[in-house]
Amino acid sequence: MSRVCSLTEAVAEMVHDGDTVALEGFTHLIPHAAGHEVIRQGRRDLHLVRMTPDMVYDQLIGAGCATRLTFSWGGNPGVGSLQRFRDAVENGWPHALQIEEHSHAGMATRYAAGAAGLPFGVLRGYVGTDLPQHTESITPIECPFTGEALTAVTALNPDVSIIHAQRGDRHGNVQMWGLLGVQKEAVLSARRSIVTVEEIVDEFQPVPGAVVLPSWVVGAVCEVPGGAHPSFAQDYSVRDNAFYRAWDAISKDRTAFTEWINRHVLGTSNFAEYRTSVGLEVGASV
Amino acid sequence: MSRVCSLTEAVAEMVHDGDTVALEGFTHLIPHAAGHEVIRQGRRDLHLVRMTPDMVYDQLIGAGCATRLTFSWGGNPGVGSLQRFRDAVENGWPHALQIEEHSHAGMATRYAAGAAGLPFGVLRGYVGTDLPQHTESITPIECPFTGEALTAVTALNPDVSIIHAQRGDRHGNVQMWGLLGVQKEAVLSARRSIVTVEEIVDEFQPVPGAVVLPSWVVGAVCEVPGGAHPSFAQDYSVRDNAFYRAWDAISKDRTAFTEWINRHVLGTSNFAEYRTSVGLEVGASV
Amino acid sequence: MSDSYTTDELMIINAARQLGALAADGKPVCFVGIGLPSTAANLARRLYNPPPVLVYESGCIGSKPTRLPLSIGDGELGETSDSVVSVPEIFAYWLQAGRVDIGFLGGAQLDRYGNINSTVIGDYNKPATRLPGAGGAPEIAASAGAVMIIMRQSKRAFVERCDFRSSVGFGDGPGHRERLGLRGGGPQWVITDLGVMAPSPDTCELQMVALHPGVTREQAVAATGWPLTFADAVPTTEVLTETELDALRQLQAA
Amino acid sequence: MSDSYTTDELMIINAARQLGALAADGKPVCFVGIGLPSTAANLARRLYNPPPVLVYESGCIGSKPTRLPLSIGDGELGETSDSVVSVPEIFAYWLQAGRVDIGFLGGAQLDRYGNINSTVIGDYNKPATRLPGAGGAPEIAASAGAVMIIMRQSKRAFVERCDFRSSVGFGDGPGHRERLGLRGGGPQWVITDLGVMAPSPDTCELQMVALHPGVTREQAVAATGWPLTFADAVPTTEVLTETELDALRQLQAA
Repeated sequence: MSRVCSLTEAVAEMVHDGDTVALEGFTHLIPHAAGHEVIRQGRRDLHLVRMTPDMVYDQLIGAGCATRLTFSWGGNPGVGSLQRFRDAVENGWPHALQIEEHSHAGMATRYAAGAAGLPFGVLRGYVGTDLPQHTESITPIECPFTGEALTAVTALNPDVSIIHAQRGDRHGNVQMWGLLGVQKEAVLSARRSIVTVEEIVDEFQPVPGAVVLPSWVVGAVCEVPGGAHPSFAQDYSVRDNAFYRAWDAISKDRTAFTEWINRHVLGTSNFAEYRTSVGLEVGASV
Repeated sequence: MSRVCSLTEAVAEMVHDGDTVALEGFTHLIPHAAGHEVIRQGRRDLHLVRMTPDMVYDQLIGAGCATRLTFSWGGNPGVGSLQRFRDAVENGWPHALQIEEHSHAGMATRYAAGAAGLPFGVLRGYVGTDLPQHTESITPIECPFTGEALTAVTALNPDVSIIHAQRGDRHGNVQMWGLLGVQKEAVLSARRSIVTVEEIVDEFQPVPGAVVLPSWVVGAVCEVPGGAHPSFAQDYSVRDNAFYRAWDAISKDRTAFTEWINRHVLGTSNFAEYRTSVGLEVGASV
Repeated sequence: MSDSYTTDELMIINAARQLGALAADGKPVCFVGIGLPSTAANLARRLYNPPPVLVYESGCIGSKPTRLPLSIGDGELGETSDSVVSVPEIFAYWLQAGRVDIGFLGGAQLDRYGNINSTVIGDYNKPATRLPGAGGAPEIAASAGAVMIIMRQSKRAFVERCDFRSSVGFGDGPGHRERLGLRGGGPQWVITDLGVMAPSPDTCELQMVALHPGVTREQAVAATGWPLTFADAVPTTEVLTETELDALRQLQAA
Repeated sequence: MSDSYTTDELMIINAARQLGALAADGKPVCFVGIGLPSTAANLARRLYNPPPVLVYESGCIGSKPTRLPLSIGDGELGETSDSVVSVPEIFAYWLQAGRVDIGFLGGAQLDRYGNINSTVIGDYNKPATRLPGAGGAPEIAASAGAVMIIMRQSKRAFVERCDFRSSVGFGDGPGHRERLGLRGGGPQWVITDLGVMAPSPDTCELQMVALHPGVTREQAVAATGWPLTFADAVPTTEVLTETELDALRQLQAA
């Protein structure tokens, strides 16, 4: 059964130096607040995992939390490059970042295999590309019935998965809807899990398209309103596209980035303070 | 894009002698009306597939439509045996029935592999049981990364899958909700598909838990109100448990069965007439 | 106490007690089939706090039916669930991944090592009796944390060796589950109309560990198709209480 | 007709025309990425009947956005879809199973055989430029019935051989897709700011099959990193109409 507690407690208890950590979200419901808390608590040597590392991974990488990244597409969607990610890979700043690179289909297959308790998953993928040369978790497999050549990938089983959802209840159940990406699989494949939610309610009302994760497959549920910002939570907030665009300039420069992290993340004690710090309380976007 | 047409036309066009046919439904939404139409049109030599063959498969088998059955559990849920299925397997009446037997997990894996365009699926299953000795579509497979021993099953790709759903629209999209079993996978794994629906509407209203199958993955949509009876369609009808209990006596005796099929199925020209024939219009249950 | 009850009630209430104890021990998640298992699990939900969490193979997670379902896909199950998922998902993400604490099974034959036959009596290709088949049982028996079996005890059903091994208990004996790579713990409790069996820690063979009130060792031996042994201590199960019987009868009348 | 438009508009409208023709030919299902592909597909939805069916890798099936999404997971996409599924499902049940008629791709480098690099410029382990990575492209390129590519034509981008093969076009040439067991048809149209390329039926090499109004063969050769060839007939693409430009500009302003 999950605990309903503060994000500070949940990260302190569940995210350890050296862990494999997946903060998942496919544009929608990205757990930014949780990523900031990981930076704030100074975690180091993390193996970060995500299909689509974007701004919050740029921040984690730039802040020096990660030494390894497993991913399939790392960019600022609709804007351009992830500058901190590039600086780490191209120049080793703040230190070298080892990468394990997949395709989306491969990552999705890996999470699904992890969630299903299988050691590997099978797909029609990667064949003829240069990815298998560089990524050990991809290998050929033959259909035992037809002899057809397919591809196997190892299951993903993060030490901790962290997602953001619309609602939790007092028993620690989680309800989420809209575009849900691989979030369910991320939680079910992980050894531990943290879910930040927009609100904690007494009882869930049914919502079309909603998925409910029962309390007994979730580690901790933490109420963090707006905790996906600048990503969004359908029916609670809209994507702050201006913030994503502004990130490009901040992240391009090491000094500007460091000042931003020091001031807004390390210089605040939680997400509510962060929001005030970046001016969200007064409607500005950065 | 699917056709919206009568069930008579859809079965005439899409179900051929010798086809592999899956009429799926997991207690809820069982396509009884479609099964009757297959009997009515005198299809022969069918390879029937279903996780849980129950009354409608008993009828198809007893009526001589099938020479082969792939399944994982064949019974009258909450009541007892499938008498016609037993008579075919034990005594070859009306003729021999070749069986291919799996577990539920194996069948679900097979449908999912078929829906995903893979030639096989992998599971932790069957190990140590006597099933692999009798079923060729089960074989060991080794994890190419860990060497762990697992089980592979062949994908299922029926020639035709038939399901029942709550709603269709005029474009041939399908909306269904409640317990959905493997119905989505049955349609997506099949070469052709027929969906009978409770009603055809102008536009779908969102329903919590609903799945929508777009027109372009469905073959035909046929309006057959009550077409799951004595199974049910959530929010349209309830399960007719008395009918299931009554089936035991009818099906136990070859003559009683044959008379029942002749009178109510072969002696009627469609499901509406069948309903009148079995007395459903006046509230009786058989 | 009450001495007017059926053997079904006796088995159901004893199974429910065990489920209640397991839920209290942090093992609440119960994968149940229709019939006695579903009735026992639903009774335990009414009698114990924390209650068991019910998972059905039709895809229902956390069902809280207000009346007993006749079938595994009864509408009541879905409508009262925390979550309804597809059948491929319930087997892959929930059962296979090891999220089920207790798998609840029955069968036509049970052998001394807790293996179950629900497929055929007689030869597979020329069966004397064709049974419904394995259904969800093989993977429940393989992957559930532990398995509880409810079966009426008789020489015909409790056999030296199953005609067909549909679901694996301890296979051929000690170490066999491990050699097969099965992750679940296998059968831990067999609730019968005569008492309770459990595997011997040394031999994995099912032995009587409790007898119901008024049942003798001789009756148990006579109803078992292998040379039945008894645990060092064989207590008598608690007499059924009025509270238990009332709750069960209310549930069945709902 | 209009002669005041951007090269983006030129590419988007030419791509939309092709999608409209494919939808009319019974190939409406289009797997689109954000940016020019999404804009072209949405424009085609407004201009043609039957319209293309939009599938996004975020799990949206049959999206009908009223404004252009900035990201693949824009809320507008989900809320206007016929169905929203998980990311594992969109790749397995929809793309991999062969239900997508047209995959729509871009990239940093494109080579003469239609292979795409979206991973690194330079050496993989010491990249001159680290690009975002392959994302959904490898399996779109493998499994979509046909692939349409939109890229601005230049010697730097249209190269003899990609620094990294992220997605396979025709691999090393004729027969290579078949040897690799790829089920989709590979790249059939490359829409550039200079014209349209298609694979030569004999050699699988991309050649110019159309030029935009006012573009010369010399310009095309100069903007291509391999010895560019031309189809037997190289028509000029239709001049953009006011209807097309108005529809596009309204879409972008919405």
